[in-house]
Amino acid sequence: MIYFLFAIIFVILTLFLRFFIGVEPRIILTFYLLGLIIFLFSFTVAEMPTFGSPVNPAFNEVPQRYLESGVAETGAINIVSSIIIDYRAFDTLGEATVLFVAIAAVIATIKAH
Amino acid sequence: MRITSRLVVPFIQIYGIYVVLHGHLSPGGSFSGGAIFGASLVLVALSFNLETGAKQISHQTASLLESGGVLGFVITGLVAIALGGNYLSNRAAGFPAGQAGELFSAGAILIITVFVGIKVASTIVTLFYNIIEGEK
Amino acid sequence: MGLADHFPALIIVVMFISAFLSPLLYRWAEKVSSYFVTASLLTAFVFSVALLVQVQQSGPVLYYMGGWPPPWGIELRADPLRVYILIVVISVSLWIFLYALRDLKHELKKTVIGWYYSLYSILVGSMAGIALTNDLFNLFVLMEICAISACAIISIKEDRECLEASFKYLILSAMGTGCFLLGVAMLYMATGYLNYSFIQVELAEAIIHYPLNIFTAAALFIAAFGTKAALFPLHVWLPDAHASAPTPSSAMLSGLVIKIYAFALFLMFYQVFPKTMLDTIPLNEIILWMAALGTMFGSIYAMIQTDLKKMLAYSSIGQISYIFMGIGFHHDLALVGGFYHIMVHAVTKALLFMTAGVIIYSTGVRKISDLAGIGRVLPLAMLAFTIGSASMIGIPGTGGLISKWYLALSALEIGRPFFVLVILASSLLNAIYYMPIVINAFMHQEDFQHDVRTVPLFMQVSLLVGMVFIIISGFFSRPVVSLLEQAASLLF
Amino acid sequence: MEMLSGIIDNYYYMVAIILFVIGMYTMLTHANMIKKVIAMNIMDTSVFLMFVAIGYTHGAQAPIIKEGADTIYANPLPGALILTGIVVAVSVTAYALSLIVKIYRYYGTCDYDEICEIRSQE
Repeated sequence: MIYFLFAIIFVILTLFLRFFIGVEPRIILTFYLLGLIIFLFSFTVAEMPTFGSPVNPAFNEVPQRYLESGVAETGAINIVSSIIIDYRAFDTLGEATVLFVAIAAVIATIKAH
Repeated sequence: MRITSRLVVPFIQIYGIYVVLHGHLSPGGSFSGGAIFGASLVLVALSFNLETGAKQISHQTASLLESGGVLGFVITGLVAIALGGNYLSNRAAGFPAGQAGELFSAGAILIITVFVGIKVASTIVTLFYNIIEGEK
Repeated sequence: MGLADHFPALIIVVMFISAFLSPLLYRWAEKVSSYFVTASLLTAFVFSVALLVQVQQSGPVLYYMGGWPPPWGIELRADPLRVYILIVVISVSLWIFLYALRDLKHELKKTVIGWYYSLYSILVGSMAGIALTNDLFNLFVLMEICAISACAIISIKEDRECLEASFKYLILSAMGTGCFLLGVAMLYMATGYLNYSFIQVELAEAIIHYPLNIFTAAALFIAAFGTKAALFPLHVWLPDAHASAPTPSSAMLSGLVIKIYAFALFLMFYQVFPKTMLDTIPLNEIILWMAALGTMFGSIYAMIQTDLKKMLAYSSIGQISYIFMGIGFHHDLALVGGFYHIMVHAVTKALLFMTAGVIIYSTGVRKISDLAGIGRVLPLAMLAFTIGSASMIGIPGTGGLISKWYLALSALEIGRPFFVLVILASSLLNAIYYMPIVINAFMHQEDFQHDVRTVPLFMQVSLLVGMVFIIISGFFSRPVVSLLEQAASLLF
Repeated sequence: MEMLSGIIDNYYYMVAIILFVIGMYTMLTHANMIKKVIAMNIMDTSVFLMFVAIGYTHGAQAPIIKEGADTIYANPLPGALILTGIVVAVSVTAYALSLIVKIYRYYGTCDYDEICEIRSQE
């Protein structure tokens, strides 16, 4: 029953957009396509761990150790700092390298042309 | 405009340095602090003109600082190997940790933060000047 | 703890240091900077060979960055397959760099060569990192480094086509990394880890609670790496980018950069997603069919090209599909074939691009129809081209045959003879567009029309090295194949 | 209905996904290069939003440890990752913009269709 209702609303919306507002068919199609993609994604979203819940899988022993013994192990009370520069310092090295590459690329492009 | 920026720029720079140095104590850190410092130099160039801005920091120094910042980072990591830890290790390699919560604590974190801060500030300045000059 | 324990980190760091120093060195001492980059490439090569010896002796080497064990820190992992890829990357890039030393001088402005060295070594470093890292977010950062530096070595040439090509490449690879990061977010959400091995263990359980999440992540990964590695329907950026770039960049991009992403996709399939998942969803089939289409269409597109470098670029699309086929068969012999093809194609395609570079350097000819009779003027270059195209087609005595042989063998073994037909047909198509060039070059009656400059010794030597290597890989494939067989048997 | 309540619970992720699709669509279909770069940023930002949302916990505080206080802290790892991600996105944007500056100098336009037209005329 509810699907039938949705179908009718869908048809009416299409006709309304096309003939009363005068939107191009191509644009309507694109929007429906995007809507379809988002609809498919929404199944995934509905299945994800609940937002903000303290028991979701991301909050496992990894952040627990960061929070409990981060101060003792690194000496920094800002845990985010201790992660980016100590636990995952190689990421930050990569990040500094990305900045360097960007500079090198920009200078190379600008000087070459 | 010029007077305002002349008034404001020193404060922005001090704030940037503060954010960099307190990266391990408060929100912020090398990237935000470096960006603030770099933005102050860009502000000078915008409110006066490019030449005045370029006097503050020349191209040579900027590119030196850039390579120097990253190299400092890499070498800090290598020092850790020399001290007997793994690459980029901090406590395990024996960097002095100090008292948690004080300014000079956290060993390698502070050193790396300063290097990355220098790097980010010089990156922003160099990007700005290079893209402006490319447009001419 | 000696230096020997730190090889995985040092290989990456050596390349990065050379990248940071070379623009500064170039400003003060031009000669020194090129020696410096060569020396660091050599150092990295020595380290990676030493790493291979370590791995052979005592099993996979795990390196904890900063001394933090996973899942808290970043882990580098060196198992036989990864070290094999590492050695291929570093040795081929060393060889291309020796060629580039002479070639760059006439293709680029003098002021940017120092920056080219820097970008080149960062590209090598990031590819070594992709091969070694065992952490998803670290992989993202390294992929981004690789993407920017790969675009930059295209746009560094003073030519407006290069700008457009590299912009297209940049946008599409940014889309790829965006998809990849979304996939990482979904996996992190469902498992709470970023380390490959931990995710694989955790996913076996999480797949019951969050199946859609994980399928979406897998689909996003295929889209991401497919875009970056030019899997058939996502290849649109490749021909422009690889054809317009300076020759060493083309050799680098076609030879190594697209393969490293194929390898990353392989790692996702075999070291991140659990084995049960590949049995339940036909992810392999998708890749297999895309690859089969790619081998055919890549060759068909290549046939209608008039520009030599563009033809080589389209041929890369066909050849990368063989590697994806090797991943998609889900069989150990196919893996051996695919990975052998990574090495063979890296060398062959780099050699072919170098030949094209030599031809352009010495005569200025880019059109295929103008190549008639060039064999008598540039015998060495055309000999290299002949051997390279023989390897592309898979003529006995060249490395190309070995990989195709193993692929076809595994297709028969899992009972899908259709793909043997695909491999045969695409070899035939390869022959159709490579052979006329060779025949025309040597057999044409009239003399060559254009002026000819003498080719520098460095370029000739590097062509010779490539030729010798292809022949060797055709006759003495046993050591590499046994290494790969041993590595593949660990996976199944 | 179970699905609907799931989406309402996870509205934050849903917004991120919608932004991602919008960004990807704009990036692939618009001819204007500046718009492509903006769309690229939207796409990256959407993923960052999603990552940060994973780290959120109801009633938690920013992960700066205070001695003695008994509080719940948010998951620090996604925040740390996103700091890295933002810088990466910034550098890609900078490089893309410098390419656009140069392309504009050659063609006098940033529009991909117009560039193709100019090239086909020559």
